Amino acid sequence: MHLPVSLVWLIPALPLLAAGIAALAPRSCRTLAAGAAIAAMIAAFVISCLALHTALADPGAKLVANFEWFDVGAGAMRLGWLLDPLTAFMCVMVTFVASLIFIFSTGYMKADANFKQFFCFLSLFAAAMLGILVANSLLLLFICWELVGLASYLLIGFWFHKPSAAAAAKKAFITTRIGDLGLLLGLLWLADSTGSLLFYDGGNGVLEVAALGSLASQVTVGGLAVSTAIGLLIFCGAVGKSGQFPLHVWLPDAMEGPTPVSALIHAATMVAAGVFLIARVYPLMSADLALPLVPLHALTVVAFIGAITALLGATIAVAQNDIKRVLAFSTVSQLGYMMLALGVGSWVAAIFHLLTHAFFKALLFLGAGSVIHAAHHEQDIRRLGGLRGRMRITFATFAIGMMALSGVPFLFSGFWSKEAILHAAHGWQVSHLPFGAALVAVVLTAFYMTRLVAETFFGTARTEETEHAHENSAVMTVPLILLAVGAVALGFLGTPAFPWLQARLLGEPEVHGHPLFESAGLMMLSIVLVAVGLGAGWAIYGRRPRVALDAVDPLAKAAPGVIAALGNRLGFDELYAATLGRLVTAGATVADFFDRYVWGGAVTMLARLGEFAGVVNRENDESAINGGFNVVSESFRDSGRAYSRAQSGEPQSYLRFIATGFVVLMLLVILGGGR
Amino acid sequence: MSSLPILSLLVFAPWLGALVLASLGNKLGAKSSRVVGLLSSGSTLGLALVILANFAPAGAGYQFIERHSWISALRVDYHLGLDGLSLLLVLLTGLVSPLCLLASWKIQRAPHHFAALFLLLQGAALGVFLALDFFHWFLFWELSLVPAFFLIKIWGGEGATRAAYQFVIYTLAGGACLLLAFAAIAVATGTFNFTELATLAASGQLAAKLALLGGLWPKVIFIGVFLGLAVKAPLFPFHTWLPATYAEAPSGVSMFLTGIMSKMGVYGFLRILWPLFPAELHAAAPCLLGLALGGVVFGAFAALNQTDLKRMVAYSSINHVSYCLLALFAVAGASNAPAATAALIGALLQMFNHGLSAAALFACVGMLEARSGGRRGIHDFGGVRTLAPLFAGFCGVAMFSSLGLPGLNGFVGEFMIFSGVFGLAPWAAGVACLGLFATALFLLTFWQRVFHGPTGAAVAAFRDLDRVEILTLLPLVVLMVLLGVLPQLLVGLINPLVTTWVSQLP
Amino acid sequence: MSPLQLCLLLSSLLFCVGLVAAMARSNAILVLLGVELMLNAANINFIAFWRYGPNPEAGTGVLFVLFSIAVAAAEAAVGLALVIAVYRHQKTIRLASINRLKG
Amino acid sequence: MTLALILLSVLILGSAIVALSLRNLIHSALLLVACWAGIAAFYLWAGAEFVAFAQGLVYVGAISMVVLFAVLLTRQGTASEPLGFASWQRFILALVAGGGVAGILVGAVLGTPLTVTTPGPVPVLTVKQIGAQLMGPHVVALLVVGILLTVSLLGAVVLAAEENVKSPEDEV
Repeated sequence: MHLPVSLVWLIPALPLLAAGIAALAPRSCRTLAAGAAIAAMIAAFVISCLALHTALADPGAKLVANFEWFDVGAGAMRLGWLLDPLTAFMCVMVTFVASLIFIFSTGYMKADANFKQFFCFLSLFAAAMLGILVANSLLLLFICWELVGLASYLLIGFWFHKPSAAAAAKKAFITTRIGDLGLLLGLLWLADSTGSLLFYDGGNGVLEVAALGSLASQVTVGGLAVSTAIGLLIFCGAVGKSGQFPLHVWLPDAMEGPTPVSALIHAATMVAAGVFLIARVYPLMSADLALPLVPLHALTVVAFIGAITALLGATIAVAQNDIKRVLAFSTVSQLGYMMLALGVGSWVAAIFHLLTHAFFKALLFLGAGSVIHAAHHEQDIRRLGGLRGRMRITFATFAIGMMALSGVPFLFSGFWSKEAILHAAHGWQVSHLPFGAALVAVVLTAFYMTRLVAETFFGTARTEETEHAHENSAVMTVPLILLAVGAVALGFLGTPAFPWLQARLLGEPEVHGHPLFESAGLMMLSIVLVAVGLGAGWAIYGRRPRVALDAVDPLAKAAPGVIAALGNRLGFDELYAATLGRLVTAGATVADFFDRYVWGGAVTMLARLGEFAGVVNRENDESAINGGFNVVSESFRDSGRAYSRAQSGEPQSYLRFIATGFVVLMLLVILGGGR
Repeated sequence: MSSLPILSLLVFAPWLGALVLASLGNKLGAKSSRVVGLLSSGSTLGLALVILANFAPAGAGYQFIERHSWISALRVDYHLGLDGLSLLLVLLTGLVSPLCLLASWKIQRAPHHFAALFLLLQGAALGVFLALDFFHWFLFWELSLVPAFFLIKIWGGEGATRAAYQFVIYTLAGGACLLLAFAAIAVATGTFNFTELATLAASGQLAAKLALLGGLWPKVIFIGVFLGLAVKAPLFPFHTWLPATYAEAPSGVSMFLTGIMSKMGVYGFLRILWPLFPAELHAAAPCLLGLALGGVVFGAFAALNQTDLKRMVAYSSINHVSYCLLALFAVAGASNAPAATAALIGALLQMFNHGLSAAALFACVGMLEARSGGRRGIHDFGGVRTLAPLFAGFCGVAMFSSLGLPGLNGFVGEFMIFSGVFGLAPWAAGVACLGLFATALFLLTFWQRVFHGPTGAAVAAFRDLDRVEILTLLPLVVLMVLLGVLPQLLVGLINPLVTTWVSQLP
Repeated sequence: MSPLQLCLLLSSLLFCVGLVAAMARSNAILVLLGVELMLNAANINFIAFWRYGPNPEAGTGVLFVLFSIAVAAAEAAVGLALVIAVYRHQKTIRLASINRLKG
Repeated sequence: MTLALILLSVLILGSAIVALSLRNLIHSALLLVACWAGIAAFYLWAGAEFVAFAQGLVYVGAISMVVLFAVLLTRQGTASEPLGFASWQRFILALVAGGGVAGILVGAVLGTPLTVTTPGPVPVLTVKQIGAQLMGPHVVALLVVGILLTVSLLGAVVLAAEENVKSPEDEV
């Protein structure tokens, strides 16, 4: 059974419908809202599977269904739907993970008063993300992209009565909007130079040969090809959404939202959008690769940003004490990997890692949620501990997620996808620095994940709440188990020996595997590095678990300054507050000052031209502007008085005026030469 | 619609209502006078819908024309007509005006006089949108000031008297420039008729005739017309009257001022300045583009620094109207047909959309003000969303629409403006992005301070929306979503007109 | 210097004498007399131009002067009557104190 | 011929200046009679006999009498008050303005090249001719002047008449 491409819109439409139902339902209809959301998501999953089936029938084809949105002059603004293996794989992943997260949420959010709203927002979030996936138009993609931003704003700020949550929501929206403005400009430029925003349109789309050729052949400022400039602007959007350096600051704060939201943001929906966007427009990003003379390739920037982010995220994660914050920085780091993969030219590796990461990161976050739920909203790993025995399922699944993320060899999906990225980075001709950074990040990743697990699950319970923690209900554990299965199994879709996933994504009908030993050297290296990370982590945190609540971290004892700086997230927030924040505040103050005093003052000056008045007093805004009008009225009154003084009632003075006037006029005539 | 003078009916029906209210108001009682006011105001919407049903969108010319000789000595005709642009604004007036009256439902002080003055204002605005002869166009234009003045002065806040005087004197000064300029035009050409003048201008004869006046006259006339319109719109830096006026006016009137009256200025730019002075506008375009950008950026940043919510929304209004002007000036300054089409469609959409979203925002601030006993400082509230979730939801939709979130109406217009401006003046689009950023920042700050956070003691007695308030906001919110998803509903009306305009560009 | 110019000079100076009187004197009667002198100066001009003009046979200047004298007579009568009326009300004919039309 | 004109001018201007600068109104009225008589003589000199007679009758005869009556009727108890600063100021301003006008006029007269320089024969204009002109082409003007004179006569009488009948308001 195949899904016609003209029905692809059903995938985002069903969750949207569920969101609508939940929005309109009365507050008390909790079951209806949650049921609608979950049912819609599962239905969307089924349709996505159909779509995948359809797409795999001819992996190389781009199935499109375009339609007109509104008229523009003689033509029209056209949008469209797209179905190819990339879309289909992503849709299946998102709907699957989201379904599980939704189910988990029914347990996690059980006690919340705004339960109904939560499912409304969740459905909207998922719908927007699915919209990004099926869009065949950069404009449609941008629309959904912004809706993702809106939904994330609502969800991060879901507990809006907490000032920190409200602030985090605003920060996320504003930070990503900075990137979005770049994306918007790139979109405008693209529309202006190609006249279209459709990706594929029977030869006229922006990702097709004709448009790419013309974009790459034009040169703009700084000798860049137009395609490079547009690519970089679009990449700005991805940097914002995917939490890349230097706009990564919102992502760790985003864990102010309920944990299922974090899981959704970090795994399936929001941050994945940036990677997906670059993968989607990859033909455009890589259009300048064929040009040898351009000063910069767009993908080079992507690779370096990715590498910096991967290293930065992993480093900061080492010193975080909040369980969700550690995971948040690990997301930053992993997204850096994906960007690195995109930058070095292996977008399929990026998507492969995106898919596997979605599973194990959702697993980790839901596991963390499970812990937090059980421990009465305790998130500080120093105050947890010893949960291994009390929460067996959570521990087992969390450990699987941790090993997948660390890249423990062979069994776990993270190993294979990370391996693909490292392989691609190794083969990159431009520079080996990103490869080096990625290797360091591998060690660090294994290290901080070991620390996280050791602190949380081993040792003894360090607070009373932790003491009384117990395993959660099946609503919350079953999703964990399902995700754990995925976190293991998914890796086998793309092993170097049988890279089925990669081949399908690339649209190749045949799968060409390589024997494992071809890349055995690199693989051995990464296995060793993982082992080093795990071993170090276990040596420092696992062998002698923390006993006291306030015991100093062993690393902090060794290098207090470094750890403190890392714990403070290297001061990026402070830096931005001191620079950008100041700049904006200063801009606002200046604008307001200009408005109140300079423009208002100009009006005043204009008004005072009629009168010779000296002293400017009481210079506040209101009196300045209105004073100006008063002055005008005054001067009218004064001149009126002067005229009335001239009306003396004395005919002789009138006569004198007439005589003088006559003289003056005659003089004018005579001197003017008019005779 | 063969012989029925439907446009005259449209203009004078609100005035008829005003007449009834003014003469019978005391006998009617508060409630029934409110209802009469609402019905007369709603007549515009009804008639506008009738017109919409009979409107031929494919025709770019004027329709439903009424033309009668009036003052033959001056060659002044009573001349009404309607094209896509006018229809758009008439629809907007029909939608927003009754809601303004609904938002003023709780006014206790002489409600019949309030409604009568408001209806006068509404009729004058409709007259401006439909008149095709300068003479009575200007009558309507200036007549709108009189009721506005009294509405602000009598029903406004503490500083209302001062704000009302400032508003009237400032706009009157602009109007005087306009009048003198048109007197000079009439001397040079002997006609007041917009269509005839536009034809003259298109063939280059207008410039030739004005040049006969000699010297600097053509430039002076252009500047006079420009000043009159720029003050009304307002174009930066002629906007200093606006924040105080919008802040002090009662919120129903603020809704009308920002929703409809600011459009009168933009309408004037599109209907008068651009067709009559294409060459001058082209020459001045880089400079004017700078001014419009100044409005976009300064407006947004100045809003960021406001603590009075009404002033903040007022500045956002400057910012949004500047987008329309930005598009127009970009079109006047460069030639690129597809981009010009996009920019003009965007500008027209933005006029309509801003009318909806700004009116909704002012209504929301007015409701906050009504609940807090007149306070509207950004720090006076907190946690309102907990107590009034429905209100928070409606206000949120209005805010995000104003912020240009895709899926709501604001986005389509702004996107088309940006897309057009980028094709005409890329640097301007880049700079204007700063305005988008600051808009998001101050609106979210507004939202965060007022609706989020712990519930403050000051707002503890807040209640959610009552029936009248829901009735006020619901149509706006529904339209925001509807037009965000299906902009073709509006674009279909204006696209042929814009296509014609663009085809006449040099 | 031709006789015509002399005549014109005479009339100009007479006019100015009348003007100065009308402007400077405070007595209303003298002001009126100043005005009369200005009228006379105008009459001198008419006669001079009639006498030295291109077409003296028509007699236009003479006729004009006759009318002018008639009007001057009427003006003097009404003016002096006004002075008397004002005097009766105000008990003065000083112009400086007759300023009730002051704005 | 020219000498006669100059002498006449001196007479006219001198008497006018002295008349208008005297402080005694009776004296100035009498001097003005001399001035008007001089003007009449000028008309005779110019050959307009009829006008000269009219001047003599109207000005020297009638207007001078009216002036004298007015002077006598408005005689103030103390004939004159001291000249204050205000009157001096007014006098100087008047001289300045009048001097300006005189300068302009004299300049205009002297600066204008007049085409007729030699006086022609004295034109003959009999009383009969004047009468024919008045009753012929100028009859309308003559009628209007008649009406004007009648109206002004009535007006002068009404204005100058003593108001014996008091208005009802005054009685209350």
